[in-house]
Amino acid sequence: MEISRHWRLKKQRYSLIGEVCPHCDAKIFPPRDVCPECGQEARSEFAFSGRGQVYSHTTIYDAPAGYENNLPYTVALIKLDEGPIVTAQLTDLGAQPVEIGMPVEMVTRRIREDGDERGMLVYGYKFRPAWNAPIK
Amino acid sequence: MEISRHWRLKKQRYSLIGEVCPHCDAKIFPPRDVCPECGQEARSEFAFSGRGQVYSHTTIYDAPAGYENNLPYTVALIKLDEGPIVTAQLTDLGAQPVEIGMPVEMVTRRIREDGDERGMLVYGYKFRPAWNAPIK
Amino acid sequence: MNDAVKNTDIVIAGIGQTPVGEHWQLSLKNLAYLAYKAAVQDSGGLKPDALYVGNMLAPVLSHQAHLGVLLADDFGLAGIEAAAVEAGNAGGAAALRLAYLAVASGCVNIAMALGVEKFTDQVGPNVEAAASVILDSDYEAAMGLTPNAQAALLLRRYLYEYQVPRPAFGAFPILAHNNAAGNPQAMYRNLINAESYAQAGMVCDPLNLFDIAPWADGAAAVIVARRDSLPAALPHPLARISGASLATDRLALHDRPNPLFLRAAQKSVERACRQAGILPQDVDFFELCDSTSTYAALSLEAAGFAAPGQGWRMAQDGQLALDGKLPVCTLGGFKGRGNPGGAAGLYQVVEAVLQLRGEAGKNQLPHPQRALVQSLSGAAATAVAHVLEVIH
Amino acid sequence: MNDAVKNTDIVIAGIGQTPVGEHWQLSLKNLAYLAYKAAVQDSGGLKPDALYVGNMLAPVLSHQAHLGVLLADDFGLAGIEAAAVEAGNAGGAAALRLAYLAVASGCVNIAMALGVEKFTDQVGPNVEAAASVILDSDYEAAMGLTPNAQAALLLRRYLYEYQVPRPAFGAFPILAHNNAAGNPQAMYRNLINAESYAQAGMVCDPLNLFDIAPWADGAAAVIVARRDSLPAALPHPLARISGASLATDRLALHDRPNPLFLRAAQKSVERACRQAGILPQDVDFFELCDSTSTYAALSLEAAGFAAPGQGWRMAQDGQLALDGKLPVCTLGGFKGRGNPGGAAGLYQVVEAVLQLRGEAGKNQLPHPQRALVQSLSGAAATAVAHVLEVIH
Ligand SMILES: [Zn+2]
Ligand SMILES: [Zn+2]
Repeated sequence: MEISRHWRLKKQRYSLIGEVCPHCDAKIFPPRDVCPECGQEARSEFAFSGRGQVYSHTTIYDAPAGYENNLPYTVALIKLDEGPIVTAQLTDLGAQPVEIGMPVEMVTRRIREDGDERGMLVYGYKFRPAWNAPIK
Repeated sequence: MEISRHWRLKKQRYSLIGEVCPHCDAKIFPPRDVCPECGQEARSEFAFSGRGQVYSHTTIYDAPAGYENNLPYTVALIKLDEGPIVTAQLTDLGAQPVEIGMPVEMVTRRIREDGDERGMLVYGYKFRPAWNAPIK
Repeated sequence: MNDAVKNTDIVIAGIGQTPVGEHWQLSLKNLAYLAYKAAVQDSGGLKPDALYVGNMLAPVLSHQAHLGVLLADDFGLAGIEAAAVEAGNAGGAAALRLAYLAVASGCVNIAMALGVEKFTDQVGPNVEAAASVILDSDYEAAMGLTPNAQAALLLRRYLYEYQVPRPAFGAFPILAHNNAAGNPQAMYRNLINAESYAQAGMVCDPLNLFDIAPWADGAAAVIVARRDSLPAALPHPLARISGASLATDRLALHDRPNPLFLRAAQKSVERACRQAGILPQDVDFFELCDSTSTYAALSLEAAGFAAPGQGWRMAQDGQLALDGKLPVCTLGGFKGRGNPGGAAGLYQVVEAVLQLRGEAGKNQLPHPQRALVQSLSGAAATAVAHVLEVIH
Repeated sequence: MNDAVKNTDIVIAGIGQTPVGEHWQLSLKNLAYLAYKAAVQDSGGLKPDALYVGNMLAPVLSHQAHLGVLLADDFGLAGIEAAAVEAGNAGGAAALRLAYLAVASGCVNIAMALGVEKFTDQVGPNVEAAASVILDSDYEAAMGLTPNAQAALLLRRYLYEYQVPRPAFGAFPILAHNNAAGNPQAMYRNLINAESYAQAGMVCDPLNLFDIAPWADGAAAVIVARRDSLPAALPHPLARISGASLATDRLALHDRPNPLFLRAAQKSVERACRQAGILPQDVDFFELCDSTSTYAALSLEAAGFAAPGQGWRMAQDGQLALDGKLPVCTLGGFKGRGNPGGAAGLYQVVEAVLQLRGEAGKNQLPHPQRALVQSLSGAAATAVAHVLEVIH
């Protein structure tokens, strides 16, 4: 029963809501108590565009409990257009091989398989190839 | 999946096998790496009679996960005839109120409700009133 | 200035706490940050070189370990020394003991001990099961025993051996709620009385709902430094750590020669007092651990304030009240403030420091000079004692 | 005798370890006891006043916390100071850091740092899920990331940025297995080669089975004391702790400005070497952390033995071998010995001490004087460094 926890995270998980530092304008995701750039408190909400590029990626063949039915699945570090890097699964890959620098965009998908049973929110952000985006 | 762990404990859980210290003859339950009486290593097996008396007891109305279906249940400290005290559930109590000093004897019973699902050994020692035992 | 004050004294230069309660909207990190920020601000801006985090259950309840790093990072301090300390319900107090050792070693200038617990990531039976990890897993928890049930076993035996009238134990929670009423950080500020105590629902017979401090979310932090490393002017008196000690007992109740005597509690108080050069009777108040009514009585006995079997009597005639001979739980104790797991020990220390500084508000004792703080985990399997003295 | 030797030196007076492996028949307590007993015996019978236990996952895998008490009790030492330290895979090394601080403070005479991990109470996916508690639970583990997958993300980026041929990383596990062949305590004493490496099954692309040190059961212990508190005649040379430090980085990879540079590793080595008054280049060997091949390379870079992007080259031409310029993982490292979680850091220290004493058997280096031991947790979110020097 981890409903309260996932309720706390729902803006981040569903809508990629992070923060913008009111002191130095740094864009922050995930939210933090203190701005990593200037050390002051950062609590203003900021909605990220959900667009970015693959910074690195790995395909996992040996999964932790709760993720076994997804095997193999791909987790990536995504550098968002606004600056921060985020850890997320890739989805809708089709036959296209994943490459560093590949443009991606956020979608909302099921993340864990055993969610219902433990009362958890199991949906959240993943990223898929953004075919129309210009490669920078 | 905690099969290995419960396999390790099965002699204790099913048969109340403890140890006797080869150095000072102390009877030890649960087994320990070092004799609590003389500080030397104690590794000789010793089968306890399973008879003893209630040292203290509590009836639990607010259970941890895995024990909810037993509610309320009674856990006691049992002073075994051979000396050591052991923590165990009481069972087969009927209408008889539990009292400190009450003679009891060991039986093997189901302990947890969710055992099968987690692959655990769920049977082990409980104690029941020993109606025929003389009260010391 | 006190004659014995030395530049090399190790002092508490800052304290911080959050209200104790059900903080559904705050994560473990958020809670810890609030305590961190309050302590840094209280100290006039000292930032720690080392962070020792006391926590009991985050790996089990929140699937989160590595709390030293998690929090140093969240506070914007990534780079500093940071690690988590686990000693059950006494983890926060153990973190303070380690912070004290770190500063005493000369290797660390400013250390923070921070306790944090986030229970409300889970509910009900899962929390009870999680809390049982502090027991002997194979031979206590596996039988369905819980930390509260341990205390119930002890109370039943205590009532039997010493022929104590059951209602007498109600004096502990009644006192705790009384004192909590004056503490804005406390969870339960309502008054209770003998009648409501007698009617309270049974949790684990003979312990009822009022005998057991409820698990609750919270965080508390303390900044420790050598006196001569601090700026000259701090906005408040310093509290010197005159004695610090941690002692252990056999883990399982059934392995103890006399379960009714808390040997680790005795040892920890004895060692801390010896280091401070005092007797327990020399303190002005005693922040004891009333995680259950059982331990309030046993702790008084272990510390030597009462003979075995007599601790409950001290609660009967007002001597433990704020205006009594030995005030205890002066800001509500575990029962009134709530029991924030691995943070509890640091709440006790923060409360003691508030008293020593004269900042305890409605519950202020008249000019206390010296406190004894006793933190216990479970049936005092771990016991931590600190002697604190105010430096004027 | 070395000129710099002082009576106040803090030394390692005893070491103990169990073989690393799948100890189905032994409990966590049994494993810890074997290491404890070996260390006490090795020290000529010194019993610790304080016990600091490094452990990563017992509360999750074995439903058992309160390990300080559990073990002190099992060893027959109930009463002494004991607490558990959690810093992920570096917990054992963190326990040694705290033992060092405790002895340096003058408050503790004989301290033991003991690391123990019992993985085989659970199997497969549960162990992977449990190990992920050392990551950021909300933003890393929740996405299905694991500690090994973190290392895979770093390796992929490393190969891309520095244009490294993928097979080059095989040199690390090949070296580790080579060295493990001479260590009777190691788990994998079979040799592997470039061909078997190329054919190894993928675990998390690009890391294969041979790039990842397997989690395994084990326990290791070290006794720490001031030199002048020891009996005159011990049956072996002492190893002085000349430098000890613990540093942290941001917890999540995605929060780091340059994930390919292990800043905590750099800081910990820098601080430990500064305390010892040496440069990293002054050590005779380097017990680095090869929990994955990735970290072997990155650790060489962070410590300053190689420029960023060049660490992998050091493994190509034999300079890391037992007869090379900078031997690493001299008794098999994580990959060859196995990765016993929170005990790993103390295995590294025990192995370094064996080398310094001249007790490393087939793998003995010729008269090494000084070792650098680097313990990492995950992607070096926690990094602990110790400089050890033999006293003749
Ligand atoms: Zn900013
Ligand atoms: Zn014996």
